[in-house]
Amino acid sequence: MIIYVATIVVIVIIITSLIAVFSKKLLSSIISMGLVSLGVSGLFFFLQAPDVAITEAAIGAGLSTAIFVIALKKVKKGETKDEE
Amino acid sequence: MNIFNNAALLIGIPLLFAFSIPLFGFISKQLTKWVTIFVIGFNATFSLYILLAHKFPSVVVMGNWVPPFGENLYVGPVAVFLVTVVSLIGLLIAIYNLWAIKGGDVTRFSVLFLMYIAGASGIILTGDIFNLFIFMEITEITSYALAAYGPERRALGGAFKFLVVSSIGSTLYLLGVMLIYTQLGTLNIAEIAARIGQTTPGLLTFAGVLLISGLAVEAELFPFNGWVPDTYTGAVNGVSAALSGIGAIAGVYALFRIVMTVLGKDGMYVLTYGKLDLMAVIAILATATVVIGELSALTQKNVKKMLAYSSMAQMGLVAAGFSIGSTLGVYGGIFQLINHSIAKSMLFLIVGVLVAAGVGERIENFKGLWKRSPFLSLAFTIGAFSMLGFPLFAGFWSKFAIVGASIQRGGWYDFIIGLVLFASVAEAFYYLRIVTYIFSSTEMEKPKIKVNLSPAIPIFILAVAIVAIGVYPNLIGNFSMQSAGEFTHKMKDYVLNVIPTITAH
Amino acid sequence: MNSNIIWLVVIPLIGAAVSAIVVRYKLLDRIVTFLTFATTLFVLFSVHVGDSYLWSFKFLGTTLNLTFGVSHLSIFMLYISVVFGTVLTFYSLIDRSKMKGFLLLLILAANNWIFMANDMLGFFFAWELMGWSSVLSVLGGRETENSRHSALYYAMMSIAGSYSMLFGIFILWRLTGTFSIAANVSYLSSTLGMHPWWVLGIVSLFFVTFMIKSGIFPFHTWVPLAYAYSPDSFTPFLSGVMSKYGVYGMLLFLPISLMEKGFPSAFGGIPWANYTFVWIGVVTAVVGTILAIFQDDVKKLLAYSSLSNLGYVVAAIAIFSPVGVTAGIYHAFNHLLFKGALFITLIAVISRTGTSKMSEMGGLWKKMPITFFTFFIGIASAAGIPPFNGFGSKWMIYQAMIKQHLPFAIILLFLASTGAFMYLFKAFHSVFLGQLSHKYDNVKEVSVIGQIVEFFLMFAMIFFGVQPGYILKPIGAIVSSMGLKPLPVMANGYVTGMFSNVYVPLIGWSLAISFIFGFILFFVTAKHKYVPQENNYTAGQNPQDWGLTPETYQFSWNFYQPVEKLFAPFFKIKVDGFFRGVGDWTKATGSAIKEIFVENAQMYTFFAVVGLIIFVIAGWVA
Amino acid sequence: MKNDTPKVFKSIFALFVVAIFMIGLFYAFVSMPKGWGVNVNNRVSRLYILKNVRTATRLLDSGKFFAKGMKPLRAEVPYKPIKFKKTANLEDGAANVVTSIVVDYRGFDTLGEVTVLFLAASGVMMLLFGKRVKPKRKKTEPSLIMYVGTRIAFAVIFLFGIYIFVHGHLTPGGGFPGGAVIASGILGLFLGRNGYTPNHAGLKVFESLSGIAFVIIGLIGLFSVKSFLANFLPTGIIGNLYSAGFISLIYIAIGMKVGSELAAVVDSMIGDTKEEWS
Repeated sequence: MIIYVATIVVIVIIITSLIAVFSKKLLSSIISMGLVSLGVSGLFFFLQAPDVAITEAAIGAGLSTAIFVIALKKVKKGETKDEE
Repeated sequence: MNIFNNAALLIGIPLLFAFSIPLFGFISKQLTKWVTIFVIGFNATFSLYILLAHKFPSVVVMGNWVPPFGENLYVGPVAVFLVTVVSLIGLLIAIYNLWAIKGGDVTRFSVLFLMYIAGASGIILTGDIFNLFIFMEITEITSYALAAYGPERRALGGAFKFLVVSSIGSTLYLLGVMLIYTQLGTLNIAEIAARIGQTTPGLLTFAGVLLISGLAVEAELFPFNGWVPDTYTGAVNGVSAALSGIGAIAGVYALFRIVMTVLGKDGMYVLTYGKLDLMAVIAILATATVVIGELSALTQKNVKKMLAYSSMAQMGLVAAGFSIGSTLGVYGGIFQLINHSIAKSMLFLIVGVLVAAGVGERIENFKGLWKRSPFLSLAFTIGAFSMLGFPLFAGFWSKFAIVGASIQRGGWYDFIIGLVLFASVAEAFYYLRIVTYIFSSTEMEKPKIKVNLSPAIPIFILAVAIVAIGVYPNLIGNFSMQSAGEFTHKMKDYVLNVIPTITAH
Repeated sequence: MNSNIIWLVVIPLIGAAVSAIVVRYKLLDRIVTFLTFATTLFVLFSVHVGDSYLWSFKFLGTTLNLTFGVSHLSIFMLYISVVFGTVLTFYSLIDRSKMKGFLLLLILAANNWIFMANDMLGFFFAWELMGWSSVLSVLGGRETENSRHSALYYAMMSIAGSYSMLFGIFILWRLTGTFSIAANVSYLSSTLGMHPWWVLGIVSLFFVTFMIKSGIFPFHTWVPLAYAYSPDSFTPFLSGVMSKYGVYGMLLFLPISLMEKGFPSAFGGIPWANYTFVWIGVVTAVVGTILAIFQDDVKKLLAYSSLSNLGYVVAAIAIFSPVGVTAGIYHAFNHLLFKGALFITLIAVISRTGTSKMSEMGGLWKKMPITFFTFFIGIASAAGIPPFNGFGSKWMIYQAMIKQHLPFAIILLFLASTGAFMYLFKAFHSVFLGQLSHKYDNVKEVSVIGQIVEFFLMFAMIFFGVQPGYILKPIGAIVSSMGLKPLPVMANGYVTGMFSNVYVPLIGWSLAISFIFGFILFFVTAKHKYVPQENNYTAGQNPQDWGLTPETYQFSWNFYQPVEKLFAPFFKIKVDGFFRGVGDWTKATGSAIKEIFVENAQMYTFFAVVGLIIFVIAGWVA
Repeated sequence: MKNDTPKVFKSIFALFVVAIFMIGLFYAFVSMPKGWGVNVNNRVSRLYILKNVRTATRLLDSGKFFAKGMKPLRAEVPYKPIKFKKTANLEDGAANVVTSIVVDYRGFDTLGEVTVLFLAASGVMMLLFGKRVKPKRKKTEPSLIMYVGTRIAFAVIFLFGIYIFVHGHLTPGGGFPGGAVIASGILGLFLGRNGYTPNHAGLKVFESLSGIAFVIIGLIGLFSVKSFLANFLPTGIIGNLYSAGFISLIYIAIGMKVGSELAAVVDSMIGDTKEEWS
């Protein structure tokens, strides 16, 4: 059973990572990277590494995504300032 | 097993104070710089004590787990010697920073600078390849941040390039560590070194290549050294001095600890590369680095950028010395490494003072400097002459040893050293051009340059050190010789000290 | 074992340190420099042939022995260099040019070490020390920018030479395991029969260095620049003493060719390697002469003259016969003496007039008579006119060549000798004779110290011209120490058998007396009237109409224009262009390579990845 | 690569790089020892299998283990089963093996990792340092539900974070995830309240003190047990809250440090600053 779930998770990871690379919008790249982290976190759990899974979920999917979004917002603010 | 565990303080005390510097920062920003000086001074004194009291080789056990189970620091001749040099140079740069670092987040700068030196010491002291990675991360992260410090925009650009290239290097190194671990199930350098023969040959090549590529970024070898010119130019001068004087030592040490101790065997190399051994490959890279570095610096009009390219080339020369593989060659390499750190950090500090005095970084601005500040011009000349390897200056002996070792080895090393010498002529051109500018007088009377005590002390000490080593090379020559022994006789001088009962396969 | 000889190196070093401390106080600096030279000379009196000193220290993992030893050749060289240096620094006490005392003292230390070094390690160390201190000394001439350029040019040549020698030293070390010069030379002699080409290659690595230092033909390009633009009081030392280091080095290695097994004899019964080298010397002599003729800068003129004289020296010692070596060393000594005298008188002239352009001088003999006489004897000596010292050595060089049947070389050397007279006369005439320009009405003779030195030099040039035995005796000892049969030298005359029955000092004295007589006659009977310089040959016309400018009125303007036209096609060949071309090409390559660093993080990443991939692929394929 | 390079080449090169790495890694994993059928003792460091360092050291010192003709270890090493909540005075005492490796056996690495995080945070803060500008009011106020919800959730998240690091030696988790969870709770506060700023000085002091605590624990080990970062407390009974010696102490320090650090990073990222150079 687990092997099927894991396979689905892996497919999701691959698809989201491809989206992250090829997306034109940075925001959607960041969001899909968060999704990748979430998938990886699940994968870690299936591979019996709960410690790593918790860390990955908290940092990869949570904090770093948020920090990326904040950074993106700041960069955009700087861009508009330059145009003015 | 000789245990002299107090050497752990060389890492512990800087860490303790690095964590507490933000608290000192509440009192006064200037105080944090003094704390940095105090801590690095402690490191310098303690390591100097170990060096002079000859309390090595000793294995410092971490967490009371004997190697190869736990982690250990290896306090051998190389480690003590290089840590002493690193902390002494760090101390001098910290004294310089008292005057130079103004504005911005001084507290955080102090934290990062202190940890940069602690990280470099950690790289040198550790006896565990994963721990080496951790300390490499510490030095790299601090150096990105330090390189980005400063009011100029180019600092950010330089730091960013360093960040990108260096992260790739770290990743490659980590992959290499992983492959080694899957093969041997251990991370201890001594145990890996003893059992490197048990690995699958093809896999070892892949792992070795990954490790070397990762470490070559820090050691500034050719295809991996793109970050050097921009980062050195962009950073504040105190930081450039630290990058060339401290980071370079740690980088080269790590590279050759892996290549010569972990992947190497006594005398011959397990990791062969077709008909060449691995050291020959490094020799080729090193020669390419020297030639490219020197020729790029040749037409450079910006002194800081010129020094950066020259740094790259000098690291190539150091690597060429190590890659000869004989005791004499490694000796020359270590000696050259120390000489380069002393001279290059001094040159960067001088440029820092000059930039602050409004002289600027262009070569033409150095015209008639002799009239404006004899002290700085004399120091600059001493540094440049040491770089060029003129007698009575430190660089002479090391260059001499490297050339001698390489010709002694013979074969196509003759060709390599021929190229290196050709590049050295180019190097002589661009250094002597500045020197001749300094001493050629101009009609215009420009104001004299006042040098504060805080930058003057380190520059003076470094200049005196260069001349002292030049006159009496055994001042550091003997230590270099012991160190060279540790690299070239790894079973006798390294592995058996850590795990006395181990036998090599 | 005589520990005195180490003081020859240590005292100048201590003096240099003291001088560096007092460098701000110029007079004190000069006094310290002079006293150090004098002390060194005093110590030198207690040094004898065969003294040696061993300084062993641990380095490079083994015990290295720095050995000092005094041979016949080295004591000769030591004496001439230290005595000349003492005279020069005594003269410089009144000097106003920018010579730094501590650099000269460092060169002195290196000088003594080079001449005493018995091992290549110490030799190289001293050689490099001499190299960088002389480069720094060249800086600070009157024309700042030119002096900077020439120092840089000299430095590049010098360093390229040093590295070539370093390479050679270590190759010899690899082959023999020792740094001792004597052992390596004998090793080379013994292998000459088996591997002549290898020996030739290794020796050329050394000879390139020596040729660069002495300014022998393909490497002569730095000489005029460095001589002309160095500080005036340093130029005599550069020309007189420092050009001899190369000759000394060649003399150390030339005994290899005693073994002629390796190379078949070429024309004239000498091995063809030597034969080639003789021709290099001859070409240097000719090239130096021709180029000297057309110089306007008097220092440049004398620089080319030095070049030409060293060509004579090299041609002579390369023959490596008893007469040849004797003549070569003798000429080297003579060159030191007369070229030193010429440059020292020029310091006086240049410091008084403030220029070194001949077309701006003229008629100075009235204002500076003693200087004029010294200069006169100097050029007479340089041109090889009998009563003065330059004659004997040139004569012996021709003798040596005749003995080895080298007719073409002799013809060319004769030509060069004639040319030498041409340029020397030009210098003499343009500087001292002719009309005095009004701007020099207030020029004075040199101070008392200067006059003492000039009298001393005049005396020396005449003395060694008429009593050459005093110098030929030590040279005889040198020659025999090299394994050649020394010439029989008469007590105070020339070599017996070379001038058949003529007693040379007699010729000398009679010629000297007739010269003095001629001068007296000239002064007594002279009837001339002085016309202002601007008024002599325009005859009232406005010279602007003819396209003339005031400086072209001078009589020495374009002195040898017809000759220049004759040689014009040869000037298109420029050796200098080759070295500059190499430099420019290296620079161009450098700026091309610099483009690798495009200041773009993606590109750097790309390099790293490509490097890794090449690694990986090479690892698997191999 | 330069921007004017045709896209095709870029793609081909990218594929090439990826292919090389895939081949390398594939080769690596193919030639790696499998867990079954192969004598693992020949591959994995033989002594790690013992799980008992003292015995291993004894055997190591006797010189047996690096000889060529090696026998399987299990025959020589006596096997003693470990019982939960019963067995006392184990070598390490942590029920969570990962934790015992991370904090005890390789505690020095962990100290380094904490430092790496600390330095990264310091670097970010140094770069974003400057005079604080009062943030503009956001155009859209967070809704009331968001405001109240984040505050309630914060308490829960905070508690969960503390649980994770306090129970690090018993259950999966530890200082790093615990700290990260706390920091994400604080991130929630930022999102839910307009113009929320934590107490900067407090965060700094917290961060410093917890770091100092970690190092001081290490130094106590150095002065009492003669080894830096050595366990100087009794290991207790496996499975109890008060067990595994200093592991929980270190994890508390790490948790507080990571939490405050990440919160400070988020804070300095969100806050607007103006650069100032004297």
